Amino acid sequence: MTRLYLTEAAYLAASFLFIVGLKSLSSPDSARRGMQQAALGMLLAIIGTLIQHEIVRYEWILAGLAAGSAIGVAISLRVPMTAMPQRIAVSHMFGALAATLVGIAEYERHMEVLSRGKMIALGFEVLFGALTITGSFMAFAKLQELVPGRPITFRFQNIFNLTLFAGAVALLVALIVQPVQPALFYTMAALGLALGVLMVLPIGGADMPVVVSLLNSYAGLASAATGFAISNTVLIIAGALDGTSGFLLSVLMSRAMNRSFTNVLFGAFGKPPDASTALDVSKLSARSISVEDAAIQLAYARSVIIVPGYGMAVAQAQHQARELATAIEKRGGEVKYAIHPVAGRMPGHMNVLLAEADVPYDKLLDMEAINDEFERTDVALVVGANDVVNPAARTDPGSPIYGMPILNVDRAKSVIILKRGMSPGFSGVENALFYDPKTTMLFGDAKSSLAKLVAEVKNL
Amino acid sequence: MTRLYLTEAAYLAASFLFIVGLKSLSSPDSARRGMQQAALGMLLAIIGTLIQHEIVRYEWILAGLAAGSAIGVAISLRVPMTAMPQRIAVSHMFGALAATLVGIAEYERHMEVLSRGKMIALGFEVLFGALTITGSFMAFAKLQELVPGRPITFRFQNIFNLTLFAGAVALLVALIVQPVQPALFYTMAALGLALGVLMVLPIGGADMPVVVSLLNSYAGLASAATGFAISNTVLIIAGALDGTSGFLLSVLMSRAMNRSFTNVLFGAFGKPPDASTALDVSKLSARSISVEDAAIQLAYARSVIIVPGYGMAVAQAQHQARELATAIEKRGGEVKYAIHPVAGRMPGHMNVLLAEADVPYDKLLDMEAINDEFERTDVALVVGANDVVNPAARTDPGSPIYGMPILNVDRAKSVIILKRGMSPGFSGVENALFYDPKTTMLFGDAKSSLAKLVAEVKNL
Amino acid sequence: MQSLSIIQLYVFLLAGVVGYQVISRVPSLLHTPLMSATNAISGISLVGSLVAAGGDYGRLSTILGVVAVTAATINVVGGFLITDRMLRMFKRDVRKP
Amino acid sequence: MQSLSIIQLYVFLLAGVVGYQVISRVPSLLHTPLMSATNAISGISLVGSLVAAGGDYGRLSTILGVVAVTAATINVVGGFLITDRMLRMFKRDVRKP
Ligand SMILES: NC(=O)c1ccc[n+]([C@@H]2O[C@H](COP(=O)([O-])OP(=O)(O)OC[C@H]3O[C@@H](n4cnc5c(N)ncnc54)[C@H](OP(=O)(O)O)[C@@H]3O)[C@@H](O)[C@H]2O)c1
Ligand SMILES: NC(=O)c1ccc[n+]([C@@H]2O[C@H](COP(=O)([O-])OP(=O)(O)OC[C@H]3O[C@@H](n4cnc5c(N)ncnc54)[C@H](OP(=O)(O)O)[C@@H]3O)[C@@H](O)[C@H]2O)c1
Repeated sequence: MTRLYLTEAAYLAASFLFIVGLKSLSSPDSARRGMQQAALGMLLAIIGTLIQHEIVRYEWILAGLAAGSAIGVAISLRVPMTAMPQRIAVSHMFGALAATLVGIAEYERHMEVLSRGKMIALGFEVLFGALTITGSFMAFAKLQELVPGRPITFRFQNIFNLTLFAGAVALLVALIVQPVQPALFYTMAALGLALGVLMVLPIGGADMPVVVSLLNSYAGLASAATGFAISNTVLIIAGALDGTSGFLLSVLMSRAMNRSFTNVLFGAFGKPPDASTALDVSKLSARSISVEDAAIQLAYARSVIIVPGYGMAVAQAQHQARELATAIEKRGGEVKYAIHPVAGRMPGHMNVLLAEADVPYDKLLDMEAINDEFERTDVALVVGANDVVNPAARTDPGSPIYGMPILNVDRAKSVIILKRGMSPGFSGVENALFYDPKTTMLFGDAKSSLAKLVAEVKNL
Repeated sequence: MTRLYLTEAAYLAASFLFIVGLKSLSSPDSARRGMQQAALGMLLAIIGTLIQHEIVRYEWILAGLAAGSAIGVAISLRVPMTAMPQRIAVSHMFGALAATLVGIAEYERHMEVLSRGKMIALGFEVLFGALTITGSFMAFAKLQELVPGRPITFRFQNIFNLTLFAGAVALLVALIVQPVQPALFYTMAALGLALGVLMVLPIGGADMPVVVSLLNSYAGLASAATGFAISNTVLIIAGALDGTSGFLLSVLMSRAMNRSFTNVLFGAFGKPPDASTALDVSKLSARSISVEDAAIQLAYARSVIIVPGYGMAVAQAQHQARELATAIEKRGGEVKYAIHPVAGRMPGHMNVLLAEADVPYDKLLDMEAINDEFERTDVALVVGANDVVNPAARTDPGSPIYGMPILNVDRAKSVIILKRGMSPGFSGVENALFYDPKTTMLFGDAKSSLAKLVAEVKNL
Repeated sequence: MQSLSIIQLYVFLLAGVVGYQVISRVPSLLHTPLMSATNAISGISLVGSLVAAGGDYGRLSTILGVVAVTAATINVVGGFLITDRMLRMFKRDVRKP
Repeated sequence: MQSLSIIQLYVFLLAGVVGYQVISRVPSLLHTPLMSATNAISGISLVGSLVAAGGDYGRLSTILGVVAVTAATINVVGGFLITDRMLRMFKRDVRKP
C-alpha cells in the first residue's frame, strides 16, 4: 500500500518536473537547469516503477538499463551538431520500438480480458508505434544519405498508402470488436511498419525535419496510448506533451516554409518544386569577387550582418564564421547574425551551430528583430544561405517560395555571398539576389573561404 | 449508457469552454465572445446533468432555477460599477452556500459508506464552504458599510482564530477516521461559519478586495472538493481554475500594494498604518486654485494626463472626467489616462469605471506604459488619487507604502489635484506632492469640480 | 476507487497549471471582469446541486438541493450577466484605425 | 473502468493544453534542444517496459520487455545527454553586463 503511494508520488513529481523542464526552455538561462530537473523527474519515475511489487526479477532489467545507457552515451557524446536531425530521428525509432513491444507484450498477456477501451489504446499504441519505428529509420537513413535523399515516388502512391492505412484501421476496428485475433493484430502491426516506410519514401531529404518532428508527435501519442492501456498517468501526460510539441513544431516549420500543413502531411511534398520561375538566368551573370577584395570590404565596414544558411552547416563553417566576426570586431566593426526561422534543415539549426562556436546567443537575432537593420548595414555576408534570402519570395507569385518571409539582405549597402557554385537551394528556385548589381559572389566551400577571409582581415 | 456518454461529452465540452473563456480575457477584443462561450459551456454542463437517469423529479429543480435566475438578473442589471467589489463578494457567498449544502446532503446520504478519500473531500468542501459563506457576507457588509469598515480587533485575536481553525481541522481528522459522527460534522461546519466572520473582522474595508479574491479562491477549492466527493470532473476543473485565479489575483494585489502576502493572509492587516511619517505637514501649506484658473491651465495645455483614483470612484466622476477630456481634445490638447495597478479599491477598478464612461481602452495606459511621459506633460490632473501618486513611496523608507511603485506625477510640468480636503488616502500617509511648489489643489467633490471645469473650458 | 481519486488529483493539478498560465496573462485592464468571470464559473457547483435536488434521496436532500440550486443559479446567471455588462463597455478608440 | 478511462482522457487533453501553452513559448532559438528534450521525455515508455521485463509474465513478455527497456533507456540517457550538451553551449555575451 505505502509502496503504491510512493510510486504514485514519484509519478506525480515526474509529470510536473517534465512540465517544469519544458517551461524552462522558454529562456536559454533557465533551460539547462530545467532540463536537469526533467531528467531528475525521469529518474524518479524509474525508481517509482522499480519499487513496485509487480516487479520480481531485476537481473534482466539491470542488463537492459546498462546496455541502453552504454549505447545512449556512446551515440550522444561524439555526434556532431550538424548531425542532429538524423540523431533525433534515430532515437524516435528507439522510443517507438519500446512502446510497440510493450504493446505487444500487453496484448499477449491480456488478450482474453481486454476491455474495449484498452483494446483501442493498445491498437493505437502498436499501429502508431510500428509506423514510427520504420518511419524514423527511413528519415534517419535519408538524412544520413544511406539511401538517396531525393523523393522516391511511383504512380497512385497516395491512393496506395491511404488504402493500406484504411486497411490497418479496419483491422483495428475488427480487433476492437473481438480482441482475440492475434493474426489480425500482427498483420496490423506489419501494415504499420510498411506504412512508416511508404510514408517517408516520397519525401525529399530536406523536408525530413518536418517529418522527424511529426514522428516525434506520433511517438508521443504512442506512449500516451501505452499510458491508457496500462492506466499509467505519467505516460499519458508525457505522451501528450510530446504529442503537442512535435505537432506544433512541424506546423511552425511548414508555416515558416510557407507550406500548408496538409501539403506537408500528404506525401508528395519535398518533391523539388519544378524550377519553372519568372527568372531566366541564362543571360544574367553574377560578379565574383576575390578573397582579398572581400576581406577589404569586410575589414573597413562599420557594420556587418552575417547570414548563415544550410551551407554553413554542410561546410561546418560555424567556427570560422565566429573567428571572422571577432577579427572584424577587433578592427572596430560591429557584427551581428541574422537567423531565419527555417535557415538550415531543422528549427533552430543555425542557433545551435553558432552557439557551439561560442557565439553569445544575444547576438543571434531572429528575422523580426534584425530585418529593419539591413538598410543601415554596410556588408551583409551570406554564408551558404539561399532560399531564406531569395527576393522571389516577395516578388514572384509563381515561385514555390512565394510568400515565405525572407531576410532583407537585398536592402544592405553591399552583399557578399559565400557558396560553391550557382546551384539553387533546397527549394530549387533561382535567386535573383546573386545577380543584383551590389552583390558579389565568393565561390568555394564556406569553411575554406571563411578561413582565408579571417587570415586576410587579420593581415590588413 | 448513451446518455452517460452524452453527459460526459457535455462536461468535457464545458471544461474546455471554461478554459477558452478565461483565455479570451487576455485581450479586450476577444473577451466578450470568449465569456459567452464559457456561458455556453455552463449551459451544456447543466443540460448534461439534467439528462442523467439519477434525476427523477424536475419540478423542484425548475423552481430553483427560475428563482435563482430571477434574483441573479435582478441583482446584476442595475448594480453600479462602483459597487462591483461588494457585488462580487456577495455572490461568492451564494457559490459557497451551494457547495456547502451539497456537501451536507452528500454526507447525510452516504455517511455509512464514505471512503476515506471521499470523507476528506466532503470535509474540505464543507469547511471551506462554510468559511466562505460568512467571510464573503462580512466582506460584503463592510464594503456596503452595513458594518463599520474599520478593522475590529481584540487581544490574542490571531491566536484565538488559529486555535479555532486547529479545532476545526482536528474534527475533520476525527471524521476521516470515523465518518459516522454527525455531531462532529456539524460542529465543524459551525466552526467554519464562525471562522469566516472572525477572519474578516480585523480587516479594514479598503483591504477587502484582497480578501474577496482570496474567498473567490476558497469558493473554487470548495467546488473542486465537491468534484472529488461526487467524482465529477468538470467540478474539479472549474474549481481548480477559480482556485488559482483568486489566489493569483490576491497575490498580485498585495504585491502591487507592497504588502507581503503572509501579512495579508494573517489578520491584523488593513489596520490603518500608524501615520507616523517623516513628513510634518503642520508648517507646510498647499496652494489652492480656483476653477477658472485650473480651466485656463487645462484649456491651453498641449498635453494632459488624467490620473484617476479611489476618489473618482467615490464621487462617481468618471463621466465628467471623460467630458473634460473631450472638451480639452476639442481645443487641440492631447489627453491620456494613467492607471495605477492598485488605484481604486479593486484590481482594474479604474479601467472598468472609465470604460463605462466610454473612454476607449487604448487610452488607458498602465504605469509602465506612461510613467516616462510625465516629464513631457504640461498638466497632470489627479482625480481623487492619493497613495498611488505619493512620492513617499520612493523617498521615505519609514513610510508604510515605501517601495510601492507609483505614478511619476511629480515629474509633470504642473499638477492639479482634485480632492475634498487634505485628508490622507487609504494608507493614511501624508502626501508631500500636495505641498510641491508646482502643485495646486482644487478642493471639492471630484464630480462637481470636474463638471465646473468642463463648463469653464467650453466657454473659453 | 483508490487510483480513481489519485488520477482526479492529476486533473485538479493540471487544471491548476492551465489556470495559472491562462490567468497570469490577463492584463490588469480586465482584472475586474476576470473576478466576476471566475465568480460565474464557480457557479458550476450548480451541477452538484441539481443531482441533490432532483434525485430521490429523501426530503432533506431535496430541500438542501433546491436551496443550493437557487444559490448557484444566482451565481451563474448574475455572474455571466455582469461580466458581459462590463466587457461590453470596453471599446477601442473609434477614431484610430 | 468506464469512468476511469474517461477521466484519463481529461488528463490527456489537459496535458495537451499545458503542452501547447508551454511549447508555444519556446523561442526558435531553442527549437533544436526542444526537439531532443521531448525526445528524451518520450523515453518515459521505459516505465511500461520495466514492468513487462521485470514482472513474471512468461518468457515472451520478458524478452520483449528487455529489448524495450534497452531501447527506451537509449532514448532517455541519450536524449538528456544531448540536450544538456546543446544547452551548455548557449551563453550570454560575457562583455555585456
Ligand atoms: N530549418 C528548417 O526547419 C527546415 C526544414 C526543412 C526544410 N527547410 C528548407 O531549407 C531551406 C533553408 O534555406 P537556406 O537558405 O538555409 O539553405 P538553402 O536554401 O538550402 O541553400 C543552401 C545553399 O548553401 C550552399 N552550400 C551548400 N554546401 C555548401 C558549402 N559546403 N559551402 C558553401 N556553400 C554551400 C548551396 O549552394 P552551392 O551548392 O552552390 O554551394 C545552397 O545554395 C529553406 O528552403 C527551408 O524551407 C528548412
Ligand atoms: N486597487 C486595489 O486592488 C486595491 C485594493 C485594496 C487596497 N488598495 C489601496 O487603495 C489605495 C488606492 O489609492 P488611490 O490613490 O486610488 O486612492 P487613495 O489613496 O485611497 O486616496 C483616495 C483619495 O480620494 C479622495 N476622495 C475621496 N472621495 C472623494 C470625492 N468624492 N471627491 C474627490 N476626492 C475624493 C480622498 O481625499 P479627500 O477625502 O480629502 O477627498 C483620498 O485622499 C492604495 O493605497 C491601494 O493600496 C487598492
